[in-house]
Amino acid sequence: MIYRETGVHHTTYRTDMALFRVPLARWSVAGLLVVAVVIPFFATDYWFSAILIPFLTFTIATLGLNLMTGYAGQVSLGHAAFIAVGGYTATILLIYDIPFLAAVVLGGLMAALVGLVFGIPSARIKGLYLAMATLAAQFVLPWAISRVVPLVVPTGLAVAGGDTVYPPRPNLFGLEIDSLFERYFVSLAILVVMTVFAMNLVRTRVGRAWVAIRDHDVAAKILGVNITHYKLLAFAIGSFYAGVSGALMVFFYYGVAHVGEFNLDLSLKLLGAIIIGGLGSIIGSFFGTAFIILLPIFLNISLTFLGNAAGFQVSSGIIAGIENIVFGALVVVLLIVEPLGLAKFWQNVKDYFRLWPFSY
Amino acid sequence: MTNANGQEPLLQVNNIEVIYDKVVLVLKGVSLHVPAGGIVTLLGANGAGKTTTLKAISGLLRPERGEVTRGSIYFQGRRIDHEEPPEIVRMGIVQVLEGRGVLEHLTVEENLLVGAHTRPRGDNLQDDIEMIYHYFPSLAERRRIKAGYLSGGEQQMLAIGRALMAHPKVLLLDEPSLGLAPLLVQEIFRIVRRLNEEQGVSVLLVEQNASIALEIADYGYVMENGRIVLDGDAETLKNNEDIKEFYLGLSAVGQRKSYREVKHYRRRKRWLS
Amino acid sequence: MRAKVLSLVLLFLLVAVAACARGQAPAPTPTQMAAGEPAEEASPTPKPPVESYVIGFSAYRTGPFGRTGTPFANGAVDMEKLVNLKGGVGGVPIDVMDIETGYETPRGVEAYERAKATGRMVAFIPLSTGTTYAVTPKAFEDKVVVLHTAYGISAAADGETFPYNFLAAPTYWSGDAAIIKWIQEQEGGSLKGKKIGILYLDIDYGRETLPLHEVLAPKLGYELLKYPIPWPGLEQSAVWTNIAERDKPDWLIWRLWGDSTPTALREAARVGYPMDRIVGTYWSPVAVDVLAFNPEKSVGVKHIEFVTPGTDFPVIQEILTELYDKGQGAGARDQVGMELYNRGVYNVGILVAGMQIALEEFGHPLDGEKLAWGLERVTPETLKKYGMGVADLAPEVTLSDKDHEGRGFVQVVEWDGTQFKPITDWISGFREEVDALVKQAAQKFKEENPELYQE
Amino acid sequence: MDFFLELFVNGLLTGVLYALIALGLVLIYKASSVLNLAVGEMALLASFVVALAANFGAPSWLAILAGVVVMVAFGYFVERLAFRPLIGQPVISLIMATVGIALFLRGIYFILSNKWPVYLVDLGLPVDSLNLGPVSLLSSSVVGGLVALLLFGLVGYIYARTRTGLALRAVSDNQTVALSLGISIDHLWAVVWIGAGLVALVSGIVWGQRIGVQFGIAILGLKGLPVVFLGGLDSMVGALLAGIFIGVAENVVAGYLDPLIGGGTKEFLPFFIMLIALWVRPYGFFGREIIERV
Repeated sequence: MIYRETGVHHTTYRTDMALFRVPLARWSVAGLLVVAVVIPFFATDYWFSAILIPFLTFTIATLGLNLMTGYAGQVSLGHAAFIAVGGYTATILLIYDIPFLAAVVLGGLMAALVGLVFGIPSARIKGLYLAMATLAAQFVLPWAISRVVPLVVPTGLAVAGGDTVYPPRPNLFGLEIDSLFERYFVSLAILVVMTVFAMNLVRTRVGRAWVAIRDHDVAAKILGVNITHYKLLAFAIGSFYAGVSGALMVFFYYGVAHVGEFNLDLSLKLLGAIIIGGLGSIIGSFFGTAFIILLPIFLNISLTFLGNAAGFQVSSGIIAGIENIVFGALVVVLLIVEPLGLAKFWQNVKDYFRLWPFSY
Repeated sequence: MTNANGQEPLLQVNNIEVIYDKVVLVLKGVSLHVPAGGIVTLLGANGAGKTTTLKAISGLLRPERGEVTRGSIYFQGRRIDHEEPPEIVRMGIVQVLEGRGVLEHLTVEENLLVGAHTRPRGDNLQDDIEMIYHYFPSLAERRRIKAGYLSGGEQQMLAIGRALMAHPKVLLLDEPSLGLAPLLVQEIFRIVRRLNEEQGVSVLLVEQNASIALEIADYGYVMENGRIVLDGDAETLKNNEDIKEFYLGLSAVGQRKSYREVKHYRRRKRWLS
Repeated sequence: MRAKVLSLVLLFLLVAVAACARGQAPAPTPTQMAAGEPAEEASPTPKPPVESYVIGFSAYRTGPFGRTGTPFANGAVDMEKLVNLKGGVGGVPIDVMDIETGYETPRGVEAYERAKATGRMVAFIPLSTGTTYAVTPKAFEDKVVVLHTAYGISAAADGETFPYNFLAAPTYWSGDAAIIKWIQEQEGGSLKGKKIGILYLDIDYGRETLPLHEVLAPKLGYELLKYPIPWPGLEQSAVWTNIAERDKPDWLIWRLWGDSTPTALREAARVGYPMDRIVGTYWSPVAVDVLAFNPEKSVGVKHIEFVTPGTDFPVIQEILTELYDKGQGAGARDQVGMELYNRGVYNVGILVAGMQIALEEFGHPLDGEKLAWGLERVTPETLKKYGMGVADLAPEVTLSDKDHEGRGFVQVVEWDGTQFKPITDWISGFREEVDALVKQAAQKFKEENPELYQE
Repeated sequence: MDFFLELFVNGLLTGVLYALIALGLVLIYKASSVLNLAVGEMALLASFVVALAANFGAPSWLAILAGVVVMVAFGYFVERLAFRPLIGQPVISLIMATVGIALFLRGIYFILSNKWPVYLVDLGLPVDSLNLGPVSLLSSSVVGGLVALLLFGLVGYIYARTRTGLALRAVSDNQTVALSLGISIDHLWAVVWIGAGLVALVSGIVWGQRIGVQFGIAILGLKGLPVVFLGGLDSMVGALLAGIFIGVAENVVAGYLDPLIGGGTKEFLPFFIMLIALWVRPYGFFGREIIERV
């Protein structure tokens, strides 16, 4: 009814390999894009700066982590550090008058390079132990950044070895990206490109090799997959996404590069996002980001709202406590109900409608 | 339900259906009986559902997201298909897992002690351990050695011995012959027979190696594709043409058939479906 | 079961989204709160011309610094209530929207936007350096006062470069300069040959005053010893062994914060470093830190203050009688009067003073621009008149359009076993060097953000 | 030499306390292969409860008893409500669940501490520094270290000598086999969670004496990570030795190097050590190697 696969027959390889194999899927994606394009015309400043732009920029990072962890099975606890590398690189390049897009891409590449270095242990270590190796990135990189940045940046807010840097306003082919509206669209465009790339990537030889490594690396090796090569590639690509998202966060969201933002908490949150959203699922990255980044804000607002409606003057600390409790409990409940994440839940909904009204 | 002797069987499985993951239907109505003091064998090819049947009895399905959705299992007249494994073991059903599930990092003796976990505190376990060393003398020499370092046959012996520590009434043996040399298989089956006779333990034996299983068993069931397709006394089964053909590897005239032909033929001829 | 739970979760999400969409800013309550209270009669106009003036506040009672954030937040909220009980600002209640952020900058930005969405935000209290950095450019555009008392961007002391950022309290540089000045006095006027160690968290905040000391040390002849401590600084015994066994500095200046401070106190006690030779910056060691170590063992430890701690002030007494005695206090009673608490009171008080001054000139409705104008006219006299009692807490603040710091006066307070007590008058020092740093940093900000100054 | 000795001994004491945090991680990991990321929050809750009880005037023994009651209840309910329903799920989901529990505990701590701010676990232990020859130590650290060692001994004894310990070892060896022998995994998980709760209680009290009752205790949970990975996730001996090793190494190296390179050594030295160690021994020094077959 709503999502029907039956009746769609693929008579050529081209249609069979298409990104969206069912016309309806194509239409619904197109519909989502239309929504994404229309929303900003109605959004307030609040929605832009507190909901939409963070969502877009964080989702890019989540996508990268999901490629790395969800598809290739390389758990990383240092993603925020790679984000920081990308953000700082792009900011510094922008200060040196490198064009905006080039700065973003180079920021991504720099992060990829650093990610590659920290991915080297993956040749020998895996699983939880590898996660710990990447945790080292989370401690070493900010330390390095706070020492390198003051040497490179001609200006710097704090006089003393300040690692806090305001980027110049980026401009795209001569047009200044200034208003929230413009920031939103540039972020959206980049997110769409990155998403399409990710969707295609996981369907190629690389994606299949990753899944093989994730599911059983010894078996993958026996099948002739060069596992070291593909693991490193996973680190590079995942960190590239992190770097790009870092650049966008600095330019469009925070408006400032401040190393304190890219802490372990962020890394854990992103990991949480892909687990909650669904490991090895592109759409799961979107759901997960929404859950981890936006839900606490929603919770906070609605709890305050409910508290006020009920006539209590509740201190924000109590609300924050309840927010933590509810959020933590939601995470556990969600894992119990649907361990494969929100993407799986989404799948179930789709399956339900696909077969509707015949449930078996 | 009673068997031919008019006696209530020790263990009875009535028409059970097992579904994994809420999707995969593995057993489609399996019934079997194990009489007190008997050895019953369950034969069948890979994937026929033999192991699942055992796990349905011992309650080990749950961790694998399997579930008995229909039918019932009775042990000594008590329904057990929704009991937890510890309770089932306490009642006297112990499964010896396929592939010598020894606890590799524990010593032989510790393995045996763990086997007695369900017995009340304060039981004298030393006599039992000695009894097991008596049946499996090669274990006695290696009592302080980590089980992971034992040979395959010794591991299988340890697994069986460990199961005995729980004082079971029924032993569920899952392919004890797997991966062992023929001589060792012979020895293990001899011991199983002895245990059955001397200790009065009933045995439900899952095997692919039908000839040896039917040697020691009193009664046999043949499974295919999640169903029991044939059952009968061991003697009857041994003489059944189809069994001879498919499980004992003998042609109708008692000659060995080429393996290729057997497979070919099997694929064409099934009892059901 | 699964379906049920999921639908419940979804339902909850829907409610949450609906609440966001409808309210964004959840209905502020000061008007409800003030209802039935004497506030109504006290206000000159029966119906306020504006619903309320919103002060956005990124509070953190949770997160890694929740322990230090709590008294501050409670102080601010209590002061809000007190101000509203007394009729608000010219009859208009103020609404301190304390939004919990757990010291996370994204949440801080969200809090800013949430407060801004009310359309009535005149000022924002970020209470975090990261948030200050992130909202400062926004505030330029939105014309909203950002008040960061003794943290955030020190360069904002230059009011011409930062029209909407106000410290209304000394910068870190002023603080350390005053400490050096005070130590110099203790040493009989000369620091020649003395060793002064700086124990600092190895982050921007900790490092910020190093350049000042690089300038002062050669000038005054003291030897500067640096003891960086990596965040979060819960284990410091190596540093302290160095201090005690090798360097033996004559004085220690602390630039720690949060959980690292009790640890430092403990290690100081272990190696036997004299407590009375420790002078901390504004944020360490504060009372909650000392209590988390040992009140008796910490006697003599000092830090500098821009508000006076204690409860012996009319405004604090009023809070105790009007709120806490009636069970309406925001926090624990024994935290009232702690320096962090009084700072929260001061933050709201100085904004109210600015608003009242602006009100005299412009009348209702006020906005951020007018508030900034009002704040620039805060002097000891005007603060006394309009500050609802906070002038007692910080008597020496003089702001102007050039100076958003207020001359940088601090006082040294000492732990006497039960509380921090001032042991000096309001002091400052080495203004020339400090001003040079402010100029330099402000200049850099200007160069980095040319677009904020185009017009 | 005195300088070195002081660094060494203090590092040793700190190391034992790191090992204590690691012990909580190892307990859970051995029984369920789950990395318990809530270990710091559990210690935080425990220390808060004890401090709060003491604050309300309860004598030390009663305060500790309150902590025991709360932590036992916590362990029981966490197993019952969160982990039992998750049996059979991928390990990463279980780890994520511990993050959820950590957030939950934080929420509780925040609410309670907002209402009743407490600062210190005060059990009347001396806070004086103790001078052993040239070395100055904190007496509370010494007591804490001894308690920690005692706890290690106790847990080690339980594992090696008791019936439950044997069952726990069986479960950590092979869960399915253990289940087939009638060992109740649910029951054992409850036991380890309660055990981990009690270990958290001890580390909460010890650390709460050392750094005060504050959120930092939760952050300390992270300090346990390099320790367990260095020692091997499933080895208690490894946890103890690795804890001591990291404590001593970071203190001694920081003592000598920090003045030269300007700090930060402590920040990543443990991780650096861990990285090298993982390269040499991918399963930690005492960890059980997993033999993989296709």
